[in-house]
Amino acid sequence: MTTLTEFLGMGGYGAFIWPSYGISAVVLILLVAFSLRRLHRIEADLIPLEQNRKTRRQNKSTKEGAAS
Amino acid sequence: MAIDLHKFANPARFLRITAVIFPWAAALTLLLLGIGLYFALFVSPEDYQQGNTVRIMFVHVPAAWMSMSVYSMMAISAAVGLIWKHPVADLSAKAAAPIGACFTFLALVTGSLWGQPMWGTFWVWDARLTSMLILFFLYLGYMAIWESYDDPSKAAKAAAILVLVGAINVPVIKFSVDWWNTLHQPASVATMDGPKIHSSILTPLLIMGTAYMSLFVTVFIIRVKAEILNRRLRMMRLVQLED
Amino acid sequence: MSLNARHLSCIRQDRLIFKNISFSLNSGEVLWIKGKNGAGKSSLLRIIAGLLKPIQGEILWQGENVKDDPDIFQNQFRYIAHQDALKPALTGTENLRFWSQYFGTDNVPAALKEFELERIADVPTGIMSAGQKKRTNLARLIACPAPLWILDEPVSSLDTHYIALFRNQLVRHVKNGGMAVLATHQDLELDFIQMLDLDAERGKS
Amino acid sequence: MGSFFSLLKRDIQLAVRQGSAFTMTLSFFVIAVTLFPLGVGPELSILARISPGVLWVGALLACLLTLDRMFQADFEDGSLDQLMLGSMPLEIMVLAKISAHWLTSVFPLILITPILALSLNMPGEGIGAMILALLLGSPVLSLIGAIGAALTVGMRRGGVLLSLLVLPLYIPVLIFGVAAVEAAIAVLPVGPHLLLLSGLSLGALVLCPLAAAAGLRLAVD
Amino acid sequence: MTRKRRRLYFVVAGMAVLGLAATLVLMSFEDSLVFFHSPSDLVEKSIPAGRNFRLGGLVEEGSVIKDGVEVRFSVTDLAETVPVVFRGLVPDLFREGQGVVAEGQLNEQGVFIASNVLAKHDENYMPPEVAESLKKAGKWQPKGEKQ
Repeated sequence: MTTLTEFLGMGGYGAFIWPSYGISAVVLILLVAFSLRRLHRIEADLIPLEQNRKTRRQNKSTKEGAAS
Repeated sequence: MAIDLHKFANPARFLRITAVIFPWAAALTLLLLGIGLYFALFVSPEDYQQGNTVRIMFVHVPAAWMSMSVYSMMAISAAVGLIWKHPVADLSAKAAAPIGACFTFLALVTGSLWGQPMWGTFWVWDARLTSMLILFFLYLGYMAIWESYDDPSKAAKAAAILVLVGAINVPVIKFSVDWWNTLHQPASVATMDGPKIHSSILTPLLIMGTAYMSLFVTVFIIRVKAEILNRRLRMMRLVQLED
Repeated sequence: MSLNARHLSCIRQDRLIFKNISFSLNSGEVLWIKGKNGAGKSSLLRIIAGLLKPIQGEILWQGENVKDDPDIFQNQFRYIAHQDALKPALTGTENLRFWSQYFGTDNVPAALKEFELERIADVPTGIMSAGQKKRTNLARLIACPAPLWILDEPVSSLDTHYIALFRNQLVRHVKNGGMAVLATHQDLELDFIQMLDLDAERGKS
Repeated sequence: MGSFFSLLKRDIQLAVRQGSAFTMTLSFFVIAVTLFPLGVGPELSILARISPGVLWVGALLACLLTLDRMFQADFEDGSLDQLMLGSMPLEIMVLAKISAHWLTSVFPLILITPILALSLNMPGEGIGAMILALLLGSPVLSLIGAIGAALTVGMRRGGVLLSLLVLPLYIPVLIFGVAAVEAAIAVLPVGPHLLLLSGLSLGALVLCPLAAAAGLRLAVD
Repeated sequence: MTRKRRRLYFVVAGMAVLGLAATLVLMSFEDSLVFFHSPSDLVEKSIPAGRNFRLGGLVEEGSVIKDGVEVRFSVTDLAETVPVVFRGLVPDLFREGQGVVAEGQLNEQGVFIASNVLAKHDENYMPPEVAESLKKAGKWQPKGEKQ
C-alpha cells in the first residue's frame, strides 16, 4: 500500500506528472476516436451511392445488350 | 472522363498501400506505447536534479518533436500540392493538421506542467515557448482555412500558402534556444556532441518518441483515407445532381 | 490579328461547366457566345482574359500559345465585366483617367465624347444611375484602346438609344480591324458575326 | 512604374476622399489606448510600464481593422480583375496596394503616437524609440496583413479568419517592437532591436507580396 | 524587357534584399537580444536603479541565506556577482550552483530586489548515482566551470 501511494505521489510531484500523462492520454485517445468516427461516417454515406452507381451501370449494360 | 481518372488513380494506390501498412502501424503503436510507458514510469530512474518530474519529459518531448515534424511534413506536402498538383499531397496535409495541432497542444500543456515545479512558473514569454504557441495558432489557422472555403481545390491552395508562410517559424522554434538567452534549456538529444541524457533516461524517451511517430502514422492513415473517401463522396453527390 | 481557342474545358467546384470548346477569330470579326444562365459564358470570357485557368485547352494569340509567352497578349485586349470597376467616391473622369494611366494609354476626352458622358463626367460615379455607370465602364474601351474587346453583357441596363450608340462603336472598332468576343442575351444584329452556342456544344457530348 | 504610382495615387486619393475610414481608424486607436488607464487604474508607474505594449497592441489592432478592406473593395466592384490584367507583375501591384495601406492606415497612427505616449506617462527616452520602432516595424503589419487579406478576399465573414491568420504572425514584431522601447526606457542599447525590426520588414517586403499575389490569383480564379 | 529577363531582375533584387534582411537580423543577434541580462551586462551597461529587467546567472555556492520568507543569495556569471533579495517561495530547482533568472529591479545600494525567481536547468539528464560517480571520477564539470 505504501509503495502504491509512494508511486502515485512521485516524490511530491504526482500533481504535475499524472495530469501530464492523463491529458496526453485523453487528447490522443480522443484524436483516434474522432478520426475513426469520421471515417466510419463517410464510409457509411458512400455505401448507398456506390450501390446506386452499380445498379445504374448494370441497367445501362443490360439495355445496351438488349439493343444489340 | 479523363480528368476524373487522374483524380482517382493515385488515391487508389495510396489506399492499397496504406491498407497493408495500417495493421502493423497500429500494432507497433500499442506495443511501443506499452513498453515505453512501463520504462517511463517504473524502470527509468529519477534525475539527479529534477527528481521524478523528469518523467514528464517522456510525454512532453515526443509531442514537441512531432509538432514540428508534422508541420514540416505539411509544408512539404503543400509545396508538392502547389507545384505538381498531386491530388494526395493536399489531402495529406489536411489530414495531418489536426494531429499536429493535438501534439502541439500537448507539448504546450505538459511543458507548463513541468515548468511550474522546476522553473517556478507555468509560462514565460521566452522565444521557445512563444514560437511554439505561434505554431499552435498556425495549425488552427490552417484548419480554419479549410473550413472557410466552399471549393476544396481553392481551400487546398489557400491553406498551402499559409503553411508555407508559417514554415519560417519551424527553424525559429528549433534554434530559439541557441539564438537567445531563454529560460528553456538547449537541445539534449540532437546535439553536435551526442545526447546529453544518460542512457537509462534516453532509452524510454526514444521508445516513446518512436511510439508517438507510429501513432501519427496510424492516425494519419485513418484521416487520409477519410479525406479520400470524402472527396469521392462529394464527386458522386455532384454526379447525382447532374442526372 | 487572330485569336484561337483550342479544346477549352472548364471545371468549377468539381462541376464540369463546358468541355472541348474551340473557335477562331480574325480581325474584323465578332464572336457571339450564346447560352443559358450557368452555361459558362462568363467563365469562357474569363478564361480568354486569362483570369481563369481552363482545366485543359489553350488560347493562341497571333498563332502563339499565350501560356508560353504571356507578354504577347498583355494589353492586347480590354475586358468589360458585369461589375463596373468604378470607385463610387471618384468622378467618371477620375475613374477613367486612373484606368488609362494604369494601362499606359491616354484617350480619356475622346472616350467621354463618344459615350456622351461629358455632361456627367465630373459627378462621383457613386450617385450615377446604373446605365450611366455602364456607359462610363464601356468608355474604358475607348479610353484604353486595345484590338480585342472581351464583353460580358455590355448592353444590360442601357436604353435603346445607348444600345445603338454602343453598337456603332462596336461596328467601327471591328471595321477598323479590331475584333470582339461578346456574351449577351440581346441580339445586336451585326452581320460579320460568328455564333458559339454553349448549350448546343453541351448537347454534342 | 507608371502603373505602380497611378495605383498608389488612386488608393491614397480614395482614402482622402472617404475621410471617414481615415478618422475612424485613428479614433479607434486613440480610444483603445485611452481605455487602458481606465481599466488598469490611474497609477502612473504601472501605466508607464505597460505603455510600450499598449501602444503596439493598439496600433496592431487598429491596423487589423482596416486590413479586410485592402482588396475586398476592389474585389467587389470588379476592379481587382482589371488590376490583374495590367502589364506589371501581380506582386508589384500588390506592393502598391500594401504601400497605400501603410501610408493611409498605419502612418497616421504613428503620427499621433507621441501624444498618446505622453498621456500614458511613457518616459521621455522611450518616446523616440517608440516612433523609430513603429516606423521600422509597422510595414510588417501591412505586409503580413496583405497575405491574410488576400486569402480571405470574397469570404462572407472573412474578418474573423483574417485575424486568426494574421495575429499569430504579428507576434514577433510585437515582441521585438516592445523590447526596443523597453530597452530604451532601461537605457540599454536600442540599436540591435531596431536592426532586427528593419530586418523583419525587409524580409517581409520580399516574401509577403509573393504569398499575397498567390492568394489573389486564387481569389479571382 | 522580356518576361524572363524581368523575372531574373526581380529574383536577383529579392535575393539581395533577403540577404540584407538576414544580415540585419544576424547583426542584432550578436548583441543584447535576450530574455535576461547577466551580471557582467549590468556592470557594462550600468542599468539605473528602479528599472525592471531580468537578471540571469548561477546561484553562487554558499551564498543562499533563508530568513523566513526572505531569501538572500548572489547571482554570478563567474566574472561579476550581484546580491539578490527575494521574498516568496523559490522553485524546487533553486539550488546553489544552479541557473536562475530573477525579475525585478536594482535598488540604490546595487542590490537586486527580485519580484519573481525562476530556476533554469541545463540540458543534461542522468540518475543521481551517475552524477555522483561522475563527480567522484573528476569528470563532472559543474555548469559554472564550463563558461
